[in-house]
Order: sequence, then structure tokens, then C-alpha cells
Amino acid sequence: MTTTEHRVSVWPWVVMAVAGLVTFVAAMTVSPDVVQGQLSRIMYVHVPSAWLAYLAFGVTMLGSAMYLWKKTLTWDRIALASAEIGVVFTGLAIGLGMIWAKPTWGMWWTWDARLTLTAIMFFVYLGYLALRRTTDDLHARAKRSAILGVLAVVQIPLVHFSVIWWRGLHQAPTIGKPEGPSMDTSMVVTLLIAVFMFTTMYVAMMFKRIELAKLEDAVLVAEQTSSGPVAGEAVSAPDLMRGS
Amino acid sequence: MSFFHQVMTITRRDLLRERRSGEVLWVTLPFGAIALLLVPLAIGTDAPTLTKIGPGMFWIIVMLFGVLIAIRQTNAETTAQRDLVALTGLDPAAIYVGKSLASFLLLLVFELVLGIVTIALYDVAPSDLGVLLAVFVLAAGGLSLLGTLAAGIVATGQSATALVPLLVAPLSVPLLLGATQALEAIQLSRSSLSWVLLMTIVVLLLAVAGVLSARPLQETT
Amino acid sequence: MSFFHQVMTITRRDLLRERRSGEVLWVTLPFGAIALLLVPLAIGTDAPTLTKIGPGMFWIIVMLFGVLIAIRQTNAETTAQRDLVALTGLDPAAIYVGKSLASFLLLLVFELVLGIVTIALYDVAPSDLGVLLAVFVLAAGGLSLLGTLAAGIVATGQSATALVPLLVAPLSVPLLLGATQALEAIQLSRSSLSWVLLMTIVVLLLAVAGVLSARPLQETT
Amino acid sequence: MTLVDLDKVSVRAGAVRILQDVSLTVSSGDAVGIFGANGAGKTTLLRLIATLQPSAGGACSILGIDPSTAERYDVRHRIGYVGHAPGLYPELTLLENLEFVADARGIDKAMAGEALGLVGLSGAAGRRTDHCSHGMQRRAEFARIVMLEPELLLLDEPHSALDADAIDLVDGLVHRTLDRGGAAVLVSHDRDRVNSLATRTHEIKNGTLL
Amino acid sequence: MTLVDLDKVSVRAGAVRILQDVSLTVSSGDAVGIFGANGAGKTTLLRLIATLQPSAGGACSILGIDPSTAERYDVRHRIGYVGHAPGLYPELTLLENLEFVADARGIDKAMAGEALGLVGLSGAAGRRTDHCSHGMQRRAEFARIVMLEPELLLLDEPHSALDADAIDLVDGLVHRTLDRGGAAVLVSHDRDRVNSLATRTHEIKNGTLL
Ligand code: HEM
Ligand SMILES: Nc1ncnc2c1ncn2[C@@H]1O[C@H](COP(=O)(O)OP(=O)(O)OP(=O)(O)O)[C@@H](O)[C@H]1O
Ligand SMILES: Nc1ncnc2c1ncn2[C@@H]1O[C@H](COP(=O)(O)OP(=O)(O)OP(=O)(O)O)[C@@H](O)[C@H]1O
Ligand SMILES: [Mg+2]
Ligand SMILES: [Mg+2]
Repeated sequence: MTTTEHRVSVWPWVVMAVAGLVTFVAAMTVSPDVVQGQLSRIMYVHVPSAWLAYLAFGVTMLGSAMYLWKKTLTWDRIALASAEIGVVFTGLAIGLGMIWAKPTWGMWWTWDARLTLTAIMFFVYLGYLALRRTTDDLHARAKRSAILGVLAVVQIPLVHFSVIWWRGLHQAPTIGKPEGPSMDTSMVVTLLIAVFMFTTMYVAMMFKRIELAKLEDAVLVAEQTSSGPVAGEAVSAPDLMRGS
Repeated sequence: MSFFHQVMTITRRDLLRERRSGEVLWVTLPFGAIALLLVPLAIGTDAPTLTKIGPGMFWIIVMLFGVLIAIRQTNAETTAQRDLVALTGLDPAAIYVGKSLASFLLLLVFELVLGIVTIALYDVAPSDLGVLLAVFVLAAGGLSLLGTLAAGIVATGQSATALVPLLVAPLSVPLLLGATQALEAIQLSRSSLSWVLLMTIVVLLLAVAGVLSARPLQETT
Repeated sequence: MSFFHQVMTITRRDLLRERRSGEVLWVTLPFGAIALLLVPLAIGTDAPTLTKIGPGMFWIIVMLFGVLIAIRQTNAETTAQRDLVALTGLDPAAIYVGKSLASFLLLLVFELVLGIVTIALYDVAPSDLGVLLAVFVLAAGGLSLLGTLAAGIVATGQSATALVPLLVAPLSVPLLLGATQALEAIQLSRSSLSWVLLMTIVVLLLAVAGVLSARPLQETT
Repeated sequence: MTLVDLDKVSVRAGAVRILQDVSLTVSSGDAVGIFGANGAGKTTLLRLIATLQPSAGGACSILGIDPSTAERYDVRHRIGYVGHAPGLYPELTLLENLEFVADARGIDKAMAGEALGLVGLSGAAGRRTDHCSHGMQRRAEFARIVMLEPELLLLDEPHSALDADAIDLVDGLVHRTLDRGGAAVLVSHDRDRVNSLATRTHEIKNGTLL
Repeated sequence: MTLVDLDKVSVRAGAVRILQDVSLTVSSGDAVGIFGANGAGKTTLLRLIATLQPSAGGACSILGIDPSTAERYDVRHRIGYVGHAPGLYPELTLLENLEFVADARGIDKAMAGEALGLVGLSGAAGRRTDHCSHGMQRRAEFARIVMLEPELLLLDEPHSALDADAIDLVDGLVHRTLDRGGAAVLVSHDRDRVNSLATRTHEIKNGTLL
């Protein structure tokens, strides 16, 4: 395997930086919410993060399903990359949510259904990543994690509808509502910009992560085809007399 | 040989082993019952609260022990035993269904006994037995399919066993949701159909996933 | 060889095995945490209720999994392994204490992690950390001693397995009661001394019972 | 007729190489003896042939199929494998263990008791497996072979833990299999016994077949 | 000096009589070979002598004490027993397994690695036990004997699953034990090997020692 196959591209970093900057500026310049005040600015990162997590885990599901069908490792890498990025975004949503929760609800965390289910979703995909560590055999790993990757997706609807199924503290849908968003248009626009920027960021991250995954797999393959230690050589003829 | 016959072979084996070891009947079941008995002790007996949390408690216990029941043998199975089963040439899909079926039956018993304890302890009056039964069956089915599938996913090495809870518990949320909401619905004599449907869908999903993944999973072990 | 050294030998072995299999850390602990997470979903989210039942839930989970943790290895132990340990000439009492100590340490970790989850989830504010710590330590100690004792009985034969819940249930009640009541007492800033004393007595009783029964139990294997 | 054909097959556990470039052909009528030091790779080779151990390179053909494909489910019932550890459920009786196998293979359950009788265990048929001695458990494994009459015998140290009578039984099993046009691979440290039984023998050293 | 003295000892499992009126004396310098059919009671006899199997009648004296009393805890460290199944923890490495024993016996842990070297396993000392072959695990068991140098060796089919080198090791161990004034009881189906090793042999038949 020649190294030229593994050009390390730089542009994704640039894209991520730009997208991040634009989101920040947008979130800071828009006029704050009447009720929430400055705090509402957190929303422009909190909500897109959550939605991007959905997107990422959705892509993981697709990649997994495609792997089970096509049995090509490319799909497995897509699933992995997306899951890992999704975990990051979920973590971001939770983290920001907690920062937001402290002043608004007066506590970092509470028993609210959406919070709980978001946390569980976070753990399941951590589990997905952990599951991948339990074997070095590329296809065994892909198969096993693919099954989970498909099943775990049920949590997206769970998290999304949780606010309806269990009445809790957390904001009910204000944008996703059928009768149009019940929010100031400038806020909606800013939110949409943020979401768009986050999506481009996601795409860039995917490129980076898949690139890395290729390298990792290559290393594994190399290790497994290289002339490693021979198991049998560990055993030699005993010489008891050395002891006496 | 017919798929059904293969399934029954595995189910019979598992039930026979259970009858000998009595693990579920004599350890898991009493523990579950004790857990339910201890709850009032722990949270201080106060009738309205108990009635409120009763069904929830019941489902939590069923959920936890259901998984323990469904993954019990896999942890115990030795390489020699796995080899034996593999060389009988049984279809992995049949093995999956057979194992699930055995766990399902055990879980049903588990649910019924604990259900009685719950009713006695938390005086929750069960209404609309039809729906109740449907929910019990679906919950038991879902949990056993899920547990068996998870056990299969991780049946490769010790390190993998670690992931069973991470896989199972969260994925059982929709089952838990469906079960609790359906029962709440019949309590408030609202329609529980949508929740029963939700559970049915989850069960079917798990069955399909398990059957389709049975071979690929066995190949990797 | 000193009794203490013998105890530490067993404790080191158990902790090393746990580190390899990661059973407690990766199976039992997540299960417990997830159970705590799911309770609110199951019983319908309603702040006052949750705050009321929060501590109780915590103790129920600790109780159930505590016993599972304490009896975990014995179920796995083979005759050859038992023979090996027996022929090292280690004093059965030391083995009992050593096993209990290992379980105790694992349980303490378990309690701490779940304690944090509980506080976060049910916003119960812990006051009087001194008593809290004492209760945690006593509960962990009692459960590990109890579980190890039960495991010893199990090890004497399949049929004995049935006894475990019967043995554990009654003995764990005073522990549970003591723990919950002591914490409630400090919540209401009443004196929790009597409850802490109750727990201490139970722990001492269990320790004595375990040490005295260690040899007779081993003989029967 | 060729039953087993391995061409430069390797087996690895992660980075560790267990078998390397093993080539072996077993045709009907062959009884191949395999010798080698502890840890050389004999059991691994046997499990590889039994389609139980995935290979990490090379070409395998077992009973005419490629074991890495799903076809292996169609040939596995023609393989008779007896490993180090007994493939029995300790909490079941010997009879129940054999009945399970008969059941799984769609054979009349009565054959199970019969087979136990043929290996001299009719008296212990109803005894829990974990109450049976090591040799009795080994015998029960061979009862499985007697019952299923597989084409390809793969025996890992077949003579260990068996008394003289049982050893004759095993040798008889091998001969009958060969007479039926089957084949056998015998892994052992007991060179004399296997030499007298095998039509050909190989040495395995540090994972390479000599 | 008499190390083992059994007088009309019986062992039962519920209603089943496993050993009946077994009388046996083993003095220092003795290497007693025990032969018998599968299920005759050899392993039970060995575990009885190892103070691991309670007797149901008769008088036992092992290393001068009555094993039914608590005194047995004072002599057990002088007994070296190797059974059918390896007494090892699969999730630990071979070295860790031996270090545990060394620790339990208050011996310097360094001896563990040394002993593994002496049985030819220094290369596999860090390998998980369940990743070691059957024979390697047997060797590790004998490494325990090498390390502890017990007075009374009780070996159940000592030669099975071992390659030629390891067999010499076992025989060497027995000889050294006898030279140190110890004794050995060897249960086996391999009469030739044990005959060449034993100072005297017995037959056991349906639980009675002939
Ligand atoms: C740890 C705490 C929190 C977590 C884990 C969390 C999680 C989430 C998730 C997963 C979403 C996406 C829901 C969806 O659209 O499907 C979301 C949306 C949202 N969150 Fe949070 N959140 C937290 C705290 C908060 C707080 C404190 C606030 C404000 C008081 C808040 C306000 C919102 C809003 C306005 C949305 C958009 C709702 C919609 O239009 O659908 N969140 N949150
Ligand atoms: N709990 C029990 N119940 C009934 N029978 C038992 C029990 N334990 C052992 N036995 C019987 O005791 C007999 C002696 O067993 P043991 O393991 O000593 O035989 P052995 O001579 O070592 O045979 P092998 O050569 O196969 O190792 C066997 O027939 C066995 O079935
Ligand atoms: N997962 C693993 N990791 C590392 N080494 C392994 C693993 N599995 C097996 N081995 C090694 O593979 C080698 C071959 O094992 P195998 O059981 O085939 O040996 P064997 O020839 O049967 O030896 P024996 O005569 O003792 O039965 C051994 O050295 C073993 O330690
Ligand atoms: Mg081998
Ligand atoms: Mg024996």
C-alpha cells in the first residue's frame, strides 16, 4: 500500500474554522430574545448541535445498512465517522444545554425526559464506538457495529418526540411546529444560518474522519499481514535441571 | 429439516437447562419479587405515591431482569459447547429464534408472577385484560429478542460482554415507553392502540434484525 | 503467614480478575445507571414524586446490584479453581474476608457513581457528608459481606442456589432500612445515630457469621 | 475423492501468527496423524478444518466447499470433531446431551441411548454430565460420533483420558469411517498409537506443517 | 515415614457408592501408580488423598493428620495436586496465575517467572491463559509444582496433553520429589509410562482397590 493514497487534505480545517466563525458572529449580532435575554444566544449553537447529531446518527444508520448490504468497508467507515461526529455534537448540545439550564431552570440537570433520552442516546453511540474496539478483524467489527448502527437510530424519534410524550421542563417544538415557527423571524433566520454552517462543518469533519479511518484500517491490515510474532515460538523445551 | 423443528430443538434445550439449573426460577425471579417488595420500604410507604409508581417499578424490574435472563446462557457458554452447536449445522437464524423463544417463555412467567406481586403490593387495579396481555407478550418478546441479539453481537470475547447493557437498556426504551403508556392509557380509558402498535413495530424490527444478522454474527465468532 | 497477608492475596486476585473482565465496571455499573435514568420515564415525570422516591430508588438499585456484584465470581468458579485455592492452604476465613473486601471496594465505586447520577437526576441535595459517607461505607460493607456469605452457600451445590434470595432478602432489609432512614433523618436534620448503629450491628453480625461459617462451608464442598 | 484441501492457509490472532502457509490434502481413506510440540498449532489446524476457525489467508476447501462462505452450513453435519474439552452441557444427563444432538440433526432420539450403550455408558445414561468422570464424558463425545457416523473425523488427542477398552473403541471408529470411504485427521502426542492407526503422518512446528 | 494411610475408606455421593473400603499406604520414596477403567474412582481417590473429597467412612491419615479435622489447613501446602482440568484463571496471564499462588504461599513472586521458564513457557508468561493451548496450560500447572516443591505429588493422568519434552519434565519432577524424601501417586491409563516410573502399582475396579 503506497503512502500517496493517503494525502492529508487541509481544506476541511479551513471550512470548519470559517463555518464556526460565521455562526459565532451571527449568534452574537442578532438581537437577543425578549424573555431569555443574552442567554438566548446559546440556542444558536445548542439547537444546531442537536439537529446535526440527528443528521450524523441518521447517516450512521444509512452507512450501516449499506454495509450489511454491500459488505464494503467504505460504508463502514462512513458509519463510524458519522457516529463519532454525532457523539461530539450530542455532547455539545448537552453541554450547552446544561450551561443554559443552570440560569434558566436553576440546576445543571433534571429528570426531564428529553434530557434523559439525549443522555442515553449519547451513551448508546459511545457504546457503538466501544463495540468497535472489541475486535481487530475489520469485517467482524463492521458487521457487529452495523447491526447496532441500524437499531440505535430509533432514539432520534424518541428524543425528538420526548417533549410531547412526557410533559417536562424542556422547550416543546417551537420551530418544527406545523403552524410555522413561533419565533422572531430574525432569530429564525440566524438559527437557519447556524444550522447551515453546522452542516458544512459536519461535511468537512466527515472528510477528515473518513480520511483518518482509511489510515487506521490500513495500519490494522498492515499489522495483520505483517510478520508478527509466531505463537508457537513462545513454548520451548523445559530444562528442570537449571533449577537444581 | 424444517426451520420450526430447528427452533424447537434449541428452545427445548434451553428450557431443559433452565429446569436443571433453576437459575431464572430460583434466583432471578425471587430477586425481582424482593426488589418490588423492598421499594415501599425504601421510599417510605405512602399509598397514593405507591399506586402512582407501582406500574413503573414493575416495568423497570422486568426490563432489568429481562435482559439478565435473555443474556444468561451466552456468558456461560464454553467454546466446546459453541463448537458443538455450530457443527450440528443448525441454521443460526433458527438458533436465534429458538433462544429468544425460550427466554420469551421464561420472561412471560417472570412478568406474570411480578405482575401479581405488583397488584397485591401497590393496589393498582388492572383493567382491560386483553390489552394488558398484549402488552405483556410484546414486552417479553421484545426484551428476549433484544437480549438474545445483544448477546449474539458480543458473543466473541469477554471484553465484548461489557457492551450488552449499553446496547440493550437504551434500545429497550421504546418498549418501556410503549408498555407504560399503553397501561396508563387503559387506566385513563383512552385508546392504547398506538402504543401497542409502537411495541409491535419494535418487536418486528428486532426479529428481522436478529434473523438477518444471525449468520454474519456466527461467522465472526 | 499473617491473616492480613492472606486477605490481601485474595483481594488482589479478585480486583485483578475484575480489571481483566471488567464485569462490574462495564456491565453492572452501566445497568445500574441506566436503571436510574429509566425510572423517571417509567413512572411518569413529576418533580415532587421523583425527589421523594429518588433516594429510595438509589438504594434499591445498590441493593440489587450489590448482591449481584458480591456473588458474581462464585458462580463462575470451577472445581479445579476451588481445589487450587483450597490447596494453597489459605484460611477460609481469610478467603471470605478477602472476597468481601474486593466486593466492598467495587461496591463503593458503584455507590459513588450512582450517587452522583441520583443527585443529578432527582435533585436530592445531600447534606451532612459525614453521615452520608458512613452510610455508604456501611451499606457497601454489609452487602459485600452478605453477598459473599450467600455465594459461599451457593458454592456448596446447585440446589443451594435457591437459598440465596431467601437468605439475602431478610438480611438486606435492616441495611436498606438503616440506609434510607439515616439519610431521611439527616434531611430532616434529626439524629441519624440510631440508624447508623443499626447498620453497624448488622455489618458486624454478618462479618462474624461469615468468618465462623467459612470453614464449615468449605468442608461441604 | 478429496475431502480436505488446504493451500498455504494462515491463521492469526491479531498480530500473532498461529498457522502459516499450511498446505494439506486429505482424501477419502486417509487417516492423517499430526504431531507437534505444545502450542505448535495442532488444535487450531483441526478447528480450521472443522470450519470453526476463520483463516487469515490462503485457500481452503472442506468437503468441496469454501468454509468462509455460508455453504459451510450444508457440510458441517458431515464433520465429526472431538476437541480437548467435552462439548456437553454439565447440568444435563449424558442421554439428554446426546438427544439434543440427535434432535438437532433430525435423527430418531432412540439412537442416542443406543449410541451410549455402544460406548459402554448405558448404565450412566441418566447421570448428570458433571457427575460423570472425565473419561466418561470423553466416551459420551465418541457416542456422538457413533450416532452421527460423520464422513470426516477430526480428533484432538483421541486417546487421552480413555481406558484400554475405550481406546479400542476409538480405533474401531476410525477404521469404520475409513472403510465407509471417509477420512480422519488425528492430532496426538501418543506417536506409537497414532502411527499404528494413521496412513500418513505430519509434523507441525511453530505453526508450519513439515 | 508414612505420608498417606487409608484404612477401609469409603466415598459416596448421596446413595451412589464411589469408593468402598479402600486401604492404601504411601510412604516417602513411594511412587504409587493407580490404574483402572473410566469411572472406576481414580480421580475421587486422588481428591480424597488431597483432602479435597470428604470420606463417608473409614480412617484417613494424610501427612499425619486426619483430613476431616481443621488440621488439614496445616498440611495442604505440602500437597501438590494436578487434576484433569487446569486450576487456572482464564482471564489472567500464566504469570499472574502463578504469582497468585506464590503470593498465597508467601513465596517470593520472582519464583513464579522462574518456574515458568523451567517448564519452557517464559515466552508465553504474559499471555492470557485462555489464549494458551491445552498443553501449555498443563505445563503451567506443573510450573506450580516446580515452584512449590510439594512433598506429596498427586497427579491425575500426568502425561496427557503433554509433548515429549514436557513428559520428561513430569517424570523428572516425580524423581526429584522422591529423592527429596517425598512420595507420588500417579493415576493414569498409560501403563507403560507409569510402570517405568512407579515403585508399585494398584488396580482400582468399581471403587475397590485391588
Ligand atoms: C442538559 C440540558 C439540555 C439538553 C440535553 C437538551 C437537548 C436538546 C435536544 C436534543 C434538542 C433537539 C430537539 C429536536 O428538535 O428534536 C433541543 C432543542 C432545543 N432546546 Fe434543548 N436541551 C437542554 C437544555 C435546554 C435549555 C435549558 C433550553 C432553554 C431553556 C433549551 C432550549 C431548546 C430549544 C428552544 C430547542 C429547539 C426546540 C425545537 O424547536 O424543536 N434546551 N434540546
Ligand atoms: N455426584 C455424583 N453422583 C453420582 N455419581 C458420581 C458423582 N460424582 C462422581 N460420581 C461417579 O463416581 C465415579 C468415579 O468418578 P472418578 O472421576 O473418580 O472416575 P475416574 O476413575 O477418575 O474415571 P476416569 O478414568 O474417567 O477419570 C464415576 O462413575 C462418576 O460417575
Ligand atoms: N487469541 C490468541 N492470542 C495469542 N495466541 C493465541 C491465541 N489463541 C491461540 N494462541 C496460540 O496459538 C498457539 C496454538 O494453539 P493450539 O491450541 O493450536 O496449540 P496445540 O498445538 O493444540 O497445542 P497443545 O498440544 O498444547 O494442544 C498457542 O501457542 C496459543 O498460545
Ligand atoms: Mg491442542
Ligand atoms: Mg479421572
